[in-house]
Amino acid sequence: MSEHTADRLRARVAAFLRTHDQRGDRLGFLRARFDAGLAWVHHPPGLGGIGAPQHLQPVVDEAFARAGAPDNRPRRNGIGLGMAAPTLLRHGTVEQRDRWLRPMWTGEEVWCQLFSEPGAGSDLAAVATRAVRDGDDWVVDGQKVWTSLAHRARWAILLARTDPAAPKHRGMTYFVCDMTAPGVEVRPLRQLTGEAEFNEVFLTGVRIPDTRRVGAVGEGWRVARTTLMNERVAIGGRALPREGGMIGLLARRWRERPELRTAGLHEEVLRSWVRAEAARLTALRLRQQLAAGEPGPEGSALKISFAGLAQRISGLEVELLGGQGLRHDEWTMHRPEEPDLLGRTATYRYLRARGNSIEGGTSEILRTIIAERVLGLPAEPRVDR
Amino acid sequence: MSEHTADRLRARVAAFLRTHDQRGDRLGFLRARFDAGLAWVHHPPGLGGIGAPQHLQPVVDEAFARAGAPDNRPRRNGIGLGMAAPTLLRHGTVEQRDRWLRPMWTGEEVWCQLFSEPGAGSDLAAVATRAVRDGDDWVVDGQKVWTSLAHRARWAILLARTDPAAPKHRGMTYFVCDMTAPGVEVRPLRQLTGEAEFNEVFLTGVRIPDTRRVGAVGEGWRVARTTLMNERVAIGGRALPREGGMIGLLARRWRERPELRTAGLHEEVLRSWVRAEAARLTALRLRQQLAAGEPGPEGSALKISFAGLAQRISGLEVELLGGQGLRHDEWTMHRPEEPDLLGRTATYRYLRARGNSIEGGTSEILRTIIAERVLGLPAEPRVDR
Amino acid sequence: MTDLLYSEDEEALRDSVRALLTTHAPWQRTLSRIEGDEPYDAALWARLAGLGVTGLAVPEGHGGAGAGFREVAVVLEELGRAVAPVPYLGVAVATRALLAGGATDLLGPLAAGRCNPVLAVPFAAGPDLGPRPVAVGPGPALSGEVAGIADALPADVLLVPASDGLYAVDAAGPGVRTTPVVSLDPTRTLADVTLADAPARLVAGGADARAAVADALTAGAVLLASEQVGVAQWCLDATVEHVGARHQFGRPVGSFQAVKHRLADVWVEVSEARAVARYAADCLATADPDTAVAAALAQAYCGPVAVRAAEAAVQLHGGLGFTWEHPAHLYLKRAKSAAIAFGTADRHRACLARLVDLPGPVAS
Amino acid sequence: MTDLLYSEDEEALRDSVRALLTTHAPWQRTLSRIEGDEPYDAALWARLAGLGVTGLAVPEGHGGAGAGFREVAVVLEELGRAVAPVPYLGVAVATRALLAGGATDLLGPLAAGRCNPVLAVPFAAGPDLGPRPVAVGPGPALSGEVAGIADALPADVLLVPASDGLYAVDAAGPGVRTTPVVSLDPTRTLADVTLADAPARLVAGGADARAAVADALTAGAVLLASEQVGVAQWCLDATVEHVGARHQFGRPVGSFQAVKHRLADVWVEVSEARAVARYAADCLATADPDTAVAAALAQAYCGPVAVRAAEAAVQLHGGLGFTWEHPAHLYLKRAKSAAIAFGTADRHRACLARLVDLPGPVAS
Repeated sequence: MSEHTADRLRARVAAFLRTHDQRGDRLGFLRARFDAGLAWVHHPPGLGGIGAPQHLQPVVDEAFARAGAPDNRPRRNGIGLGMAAPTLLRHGTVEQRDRWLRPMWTGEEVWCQLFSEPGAGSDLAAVATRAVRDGDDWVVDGQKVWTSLAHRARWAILLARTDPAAPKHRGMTYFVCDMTAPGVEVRPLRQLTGEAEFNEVFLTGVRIPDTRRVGAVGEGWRVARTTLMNERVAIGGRALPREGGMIGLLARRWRERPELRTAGLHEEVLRSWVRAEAARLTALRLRQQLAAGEPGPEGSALKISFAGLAQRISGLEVELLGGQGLRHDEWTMHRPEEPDLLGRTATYRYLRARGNSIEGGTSEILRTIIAERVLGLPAEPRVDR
Repeated sequence: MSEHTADRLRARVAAFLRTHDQRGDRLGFLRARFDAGLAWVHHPPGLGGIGAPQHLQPVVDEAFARAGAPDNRPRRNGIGLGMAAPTLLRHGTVEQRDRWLRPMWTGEEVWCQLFSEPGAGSDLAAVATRAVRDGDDWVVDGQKVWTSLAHRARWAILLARTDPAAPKHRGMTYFVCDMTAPGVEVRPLRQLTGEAEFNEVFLTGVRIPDTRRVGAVGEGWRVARTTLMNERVAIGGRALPREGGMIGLLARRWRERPELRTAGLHEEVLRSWVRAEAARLTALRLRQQLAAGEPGPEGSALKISFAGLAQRISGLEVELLGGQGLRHDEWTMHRPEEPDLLGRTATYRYLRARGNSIEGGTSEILRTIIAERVLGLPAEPRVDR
Repeated sequence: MTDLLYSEDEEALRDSVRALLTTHAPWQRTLSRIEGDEPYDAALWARLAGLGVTGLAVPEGHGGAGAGFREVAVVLEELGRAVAPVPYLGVAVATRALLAGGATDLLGPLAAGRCNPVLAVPFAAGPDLGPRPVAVGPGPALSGEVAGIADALPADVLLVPASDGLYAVDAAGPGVRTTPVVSLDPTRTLADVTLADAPARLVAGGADARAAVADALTAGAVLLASEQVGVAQWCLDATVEHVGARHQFGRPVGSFQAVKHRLADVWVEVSEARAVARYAADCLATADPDTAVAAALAQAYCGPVAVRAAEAAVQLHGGLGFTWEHPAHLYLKRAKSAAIAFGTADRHRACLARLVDLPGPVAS
Repeated sequence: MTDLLYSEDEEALRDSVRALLTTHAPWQRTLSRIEGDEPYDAALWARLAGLGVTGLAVPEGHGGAGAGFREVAVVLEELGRAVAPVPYLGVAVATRALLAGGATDLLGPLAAGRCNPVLAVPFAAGPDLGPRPVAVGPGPALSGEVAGIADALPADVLLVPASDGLYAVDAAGPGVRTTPVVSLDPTRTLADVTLADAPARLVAGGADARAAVADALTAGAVLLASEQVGVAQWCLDATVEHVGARHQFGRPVGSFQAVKHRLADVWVEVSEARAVARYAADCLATADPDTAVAAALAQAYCGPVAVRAAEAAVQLHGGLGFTWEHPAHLYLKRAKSAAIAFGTADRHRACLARLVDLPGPVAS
């Protein structure tokens, strides 16, 4: 890997930009960038990359951004880019990777995730959605929940039970589901903020060709773990400057509204600042550790910290505001592209942040994961194998 | 019970004092008080009481104290008075109660408790000390630990396994052990403060007559629960005035040493004060609830709160003292009658308070008790029945 | 000695209020009301008044039940437990202001449920952060604004602290504009009130008025604590029930130790909050000299307890607790708002610092 | 970009220090030393000096290894992990004072392990609570008292901040009385020093001296954080091992969820403390302009983390952790003392308030 350096990558971007007009056709530009291996630089050639170290990706992104080139709007397709892509890269067939990675990266096709179920919650291995083999197809029936982007998605990664007789973790298989297929019904799921980021998805006799199975039959749990590891890293691992994120909002409010300050809240603000900065440095350190390696369970720790911080800081901001903290902006139902954490009121942040310790693995589950996988503590006696 | 009122009890005390000289023979006075039913007023006549409601006990104690009468030095025999007495009252035979309660109350005979074992910790049902029937006696072999007062005690309440084949909770029996019997060896157990309040007790072929068995063979766990309930109430249930206990020391220090104050510690002091006062009012409310009733698991809650408060407040005091908080008084081994929580340094309090959440049921065990017995949450799957 | 328990009469009162709320204030009804035009439930309020709860703290000579604020606190526990959208807290605080100000003529109609007065101060106003008085005159008329008043929407009389006294203003009268506020707690929608030469009647003057307002704010801090206990108790009960029934990993969620211990901690805190709230209510009812301390303690302790209980409820209901269609969020919003009402916990701690002589660092 | 990882050289250094400590500083030996006359371990100290650790931060031109304070911090992690009774922290802080004061003649002997200087300031002195300077004169001699100095017992040179500069005093010389203090942390026994016309040599004068002392105290705050990480890491490792092996209720104690989650929380905090401590060490080593912030952050964060880790270790060892014959208490005492050393967390938060512009309430 030593042939790849930041300087050489910058030179590649410069060369690309000399032959491709960043002010021209947006989609054409993005497709060309993918084909030039400057999309996911750590991917192999032909799949958007050139086999460079993953930690050099920001160098490339920044070079394009500095040139004013359009990006692939990564936040509109977070599940695809952050979770489906690494899973397909690792477990997909050649055909699958060729078919899906390019339009995923360019944003032409949005992805969603059909894992959680109403009866299963954090116990993902308790998936009850059934997939039954029928010739070259699988026929899927069941209900999924907490699906963000389902109403915009073209494809979904899906976990379904293919062998009800096998032990819980063994009887599942991983598929890619066409969200436009007959039998797929998407209904908004309204959350305590009043809006609906998420959906319930009802699957009724949905046919999925066996060619869209990812990994072997019965290996769904193992494949899903790649997805989930990347989910936690994606959530916790963004690099932020000091006072990036919610702590910055709180600090600005504190500086700009001296009349709201009290001695008690001062102490709380300082403690939150210290914790936020510690978490930020930890994320930075993790990025340095991960630069060349695999995602590990350390991401779980960051997710716990960031969830706790978001809850603490937003709750503190509401209290700091006093009378203004009793006022909300709106309870009307609508469908945001993503939670507007920095743009709406402190009350919105406070309420939305309650979800941070539930979605993508509850903080309780994550603590158990740390205790067992990092610390090597024994599992609890299990009654459901 | 309505014939007993505070006024009538005060009159009884006054009458007793007219015929008994409180400045005369201390032991004779105490024995007479017991025989007059003014020792434990809720006990039946002949056993130190007159069948009055338990919540009137403080009325009697205060009346004697006001008169300058000697008391039975209750803190020197806490296990006897607080735990052995209610257990014997409820589960003992007539002969046992007659033999033991009077000299226990007068302080002539100190009691200790042989429950905990080195291999069992908080899992009291895992007792490995064996008692084997031999004619009219039981022969006991085993090791006990964390025994306070064993080096001063005449008698011990003892939990031993009499049926190794029975399920854990079923195979135990409750005895009273003569601490002067052959085969009883007491060794001091030094704790992190440097001193030794506690002991290890080695039992080697100790013979206990069957007449000293309390409750039926195999019923030891049920009998021990009475003991343990009373332990928790005894620890958590003392009535304190505002700023009684450690918070008072901290508050006084805060008032007397303005140069040590910081804004951050101020907030901590206020939070501790609030929590201490809340716990105090809760204890007061529990006393009002218990006045006529049985001890319940609510005492567990108070023990958790008081342990947490003692740890938090003493830790805060050490920090408040700054440079002085780095200095200790002594690490030498000695054997205190009881922990000198209010007389020694803040560092001593801080260290000793670590034991509050371990001794007499860890805070973890107590939380489980609350969850299961008060809230009715299901037990964990058990593997050791 | 202070009685921290519930009397038999209080338990009977609780039972009747709870029975009424169970039938007439199910959470589904409260939830559906949020997006309508009438956030307060007038029919429910009339039924409650029919039970006589509005007159509990009104002396018998003024047409009330001559019970007291201990009983009012019991009613508030139940109203908190149901997050019921009725203006009882506001009416109770107004009752106290009228009693303290010596203005007794409104008490009869109030006790009979025919008058809903409200003290027109911001809900966030506390003992250290009083309301800004509005301007008086010319003549017996008021002009000014008061933002974020609780229980003002269904009120018919506004008790307005003005520069020279406490005035009564007809809420439906000329010069009064009442605007609903999109509120963090949609079960207790706040309102902004603008007065423009609104005709007003002096209720208490000068120092009496200031004392009446201060006393009413203290009463608010005390009474709110009981409501917070009710909120927290519902959160605990509902969560215990949920985790006992819901299975994951082949076991009831409530058999997992982390869940059990968190709920045990909530139980401990709710038990303590109950003792604190009862103490404060008893002090208020008996004019105990410790009332100011008790009130500050109540809001320093009970407010955060209710918030933690509600946060635990949302968390331990998992995804379900995060949905609009489950009532947990109503309690979360109620608890978080209540933690600001009548002053935040940190402001009450600062009051305690003065009251119990624990002053801050010496300025250097 | 700041490097928050350990370099290969740093890992090699750690390995050699750990190997030495494993052999020569088992906790039983440290524990038995507490009640003896020599709380510091001179033999161990000589072995450590033999590894070259005393010269790590000394430039090559002055006989040192020319490495830096990142490496010093790694050594301190290991010393914390072993609660080793050696004066390395004191010598490192003195090194910094000598470097900052431009007084280089002691550095050679120091790097060679032939001189143990110590900055004679109270261990609790921090950036906002500097030492009180002692009196100078007549002549080049000092008089006064400094209480609670760490690592002074084995020191041969005292670097004393006086009213007009920083002086070097022969610890064994005339007019110097050093009295051991019964210390909360008996693995780092403090000492009180009394100077009575003690002959002294000026090391740095005036503003240079003040800057050198301030810089050394900042370095102390930074370096102590790495020691705290080591303490916390031992507490975590030992507890994980204990609860994995110990059985209760028929299961390993470490299979209980409450135990697992508490240890997971400790692990998260230790991971964060490590990032914070590495950041501070890197800032110190590279003279980063953010060093003051990094130092305050390090003590605001790492001190409490080590205390919580040690408290968890005692608790989760159950009765065993409460005994004298188990090492957990050594770590508890070290952690609690270290949380006061170089200023408590709340004082460092107050520093941060100034440094990052988060001022307190406006005085009213």
